[in-house]
Amino acid sequence: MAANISPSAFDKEQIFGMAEKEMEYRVELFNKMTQTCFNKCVDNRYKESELNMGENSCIDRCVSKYWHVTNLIGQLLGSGKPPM
Amino acid sequence: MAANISPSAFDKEQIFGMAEKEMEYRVELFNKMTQTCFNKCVDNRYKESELNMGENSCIDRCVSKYWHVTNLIGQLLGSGKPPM
Amino acid sequence: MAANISPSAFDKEQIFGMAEKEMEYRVELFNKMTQTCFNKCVDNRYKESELNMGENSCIDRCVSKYWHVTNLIGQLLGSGKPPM
Amino acid sequence: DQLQIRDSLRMYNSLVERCFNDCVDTFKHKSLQKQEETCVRRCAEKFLKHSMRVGMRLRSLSWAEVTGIKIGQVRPSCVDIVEPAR
Amino acid sequence: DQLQIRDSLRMYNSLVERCFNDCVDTFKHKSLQKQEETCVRRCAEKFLKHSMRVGMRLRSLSWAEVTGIKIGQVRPSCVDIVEPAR
Amino acid sequence: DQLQIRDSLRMYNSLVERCFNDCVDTFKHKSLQKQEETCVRRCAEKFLKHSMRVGMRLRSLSWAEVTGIKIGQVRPSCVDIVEPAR
Repeated sequence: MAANISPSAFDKEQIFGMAEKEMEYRVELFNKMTQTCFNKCVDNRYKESELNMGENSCIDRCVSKYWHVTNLIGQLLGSGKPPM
Repeated sequence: MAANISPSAFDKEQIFGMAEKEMEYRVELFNKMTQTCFNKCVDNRYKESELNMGENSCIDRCVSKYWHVTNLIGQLLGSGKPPM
Repeated sequence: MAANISPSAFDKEQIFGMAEKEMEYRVELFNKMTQTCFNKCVDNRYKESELNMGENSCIDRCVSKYWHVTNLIGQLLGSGKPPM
Repeated sequence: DQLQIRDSLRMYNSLVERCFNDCVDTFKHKSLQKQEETCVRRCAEKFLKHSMRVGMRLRSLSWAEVTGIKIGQVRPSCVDIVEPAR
Repeated sequence: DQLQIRDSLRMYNSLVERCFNDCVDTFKHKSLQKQEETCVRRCAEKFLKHSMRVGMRLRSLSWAEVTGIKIGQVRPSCVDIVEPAR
Repeated sequence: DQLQIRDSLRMYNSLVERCFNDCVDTFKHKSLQKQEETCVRRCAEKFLKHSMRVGMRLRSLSWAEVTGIKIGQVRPSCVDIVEPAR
């Protein structure tokens, strides 16, 4: 829909930088979620190398809840003004 | 005072890089200070969304003390040799 | 041995980027190792500013063990597929 | 400006991590419970207020002194050199 | 791609730090003891399995909603603009 | 060189955070108390000595082995290719 707009080199750089920042943000979100849910759900005595059923269902719920918290805070930050 | 020196492109890039690093450092200082003083001063049971008087005065003193520690360690590191 | 290969500008940039990433990785490894071994070996009541004999030998063993763990996990990750 | 965006996003991620850690501890349900949601809202609001207060206090302290280490002494002359060139 | 390498290396460093912290606590010996090595292996394997599961679950959730803050609304139009220019 | 500056500044920030956390716990006063200052000085000195010792020990271990993962195998040939081109 915006295909016939020809952005200047400056715009392109800005847009690319923006996309890169967002990618960084997503990777960080994934890393923090992974670390946090591991702390909350996985027994750190490591008696075996498999995740058991309890751990697996905890992880699924943890990801779901973490995602809800991300949305909730995003809404709080995003209402009217940019994040932060 | 150094206004009539014309720096080469290389110098400019170096200077710009330096300024950028220092900006990064300041942002990190702010973030670490914010996280640390929140941990030290704010009740994490979140019974209300306002900061109470005790928390506010704790935060002010925490910022002041954190800043003193930053200076103190800066002096230790900066005596004669660059930081680290 | 590969001295007479003339890499394109693109390759050079890629290679340089790769080397930079690896440098970053090494610095991070050093920082994490330093923080971790300080936590494990050094008394954080700071009764003196010197490391005592017990702390020094703990640090040496900690570095050695941390390095073994780095290798061990590197082998696990590196078997056949790239890290992660 | 882009640095600012990155730092906002980083702060956003830290805020989520903190409030999740402080407010969510049981995983019997897939969705956020009412009291968890209230806790997260308060946590985020409280942290943002705190963050603004820290920023305010920090600006009132002299930055020059904060960066009174060697690297800091490079900057003032940088400004002298770079500014007129624009 | 390079971002991916950096993130892999960062993940690698975090994994080492975590498994070292959880599995190594005595420093009477210079080399890793047998039960420490077993613990590290299980820790790393468990974390990788966990990490894959989180990635799988996360992909099944809508990214659009996750980035439903202001910055996220810039991206879709970015794609529209940038794609044809290639 | 600039990477070095950034890493020094990052280390500096971590050092401040650590010593503040370990040494400062009461907020009845606005300025650093005498025994807090002594604690911070010792903490910083001890950490720097520790950091130097870790660096020394780490250099004595083979880096080649440390980076004995796939990515590490790219580096030696990089040097071969890039060096003569300068």
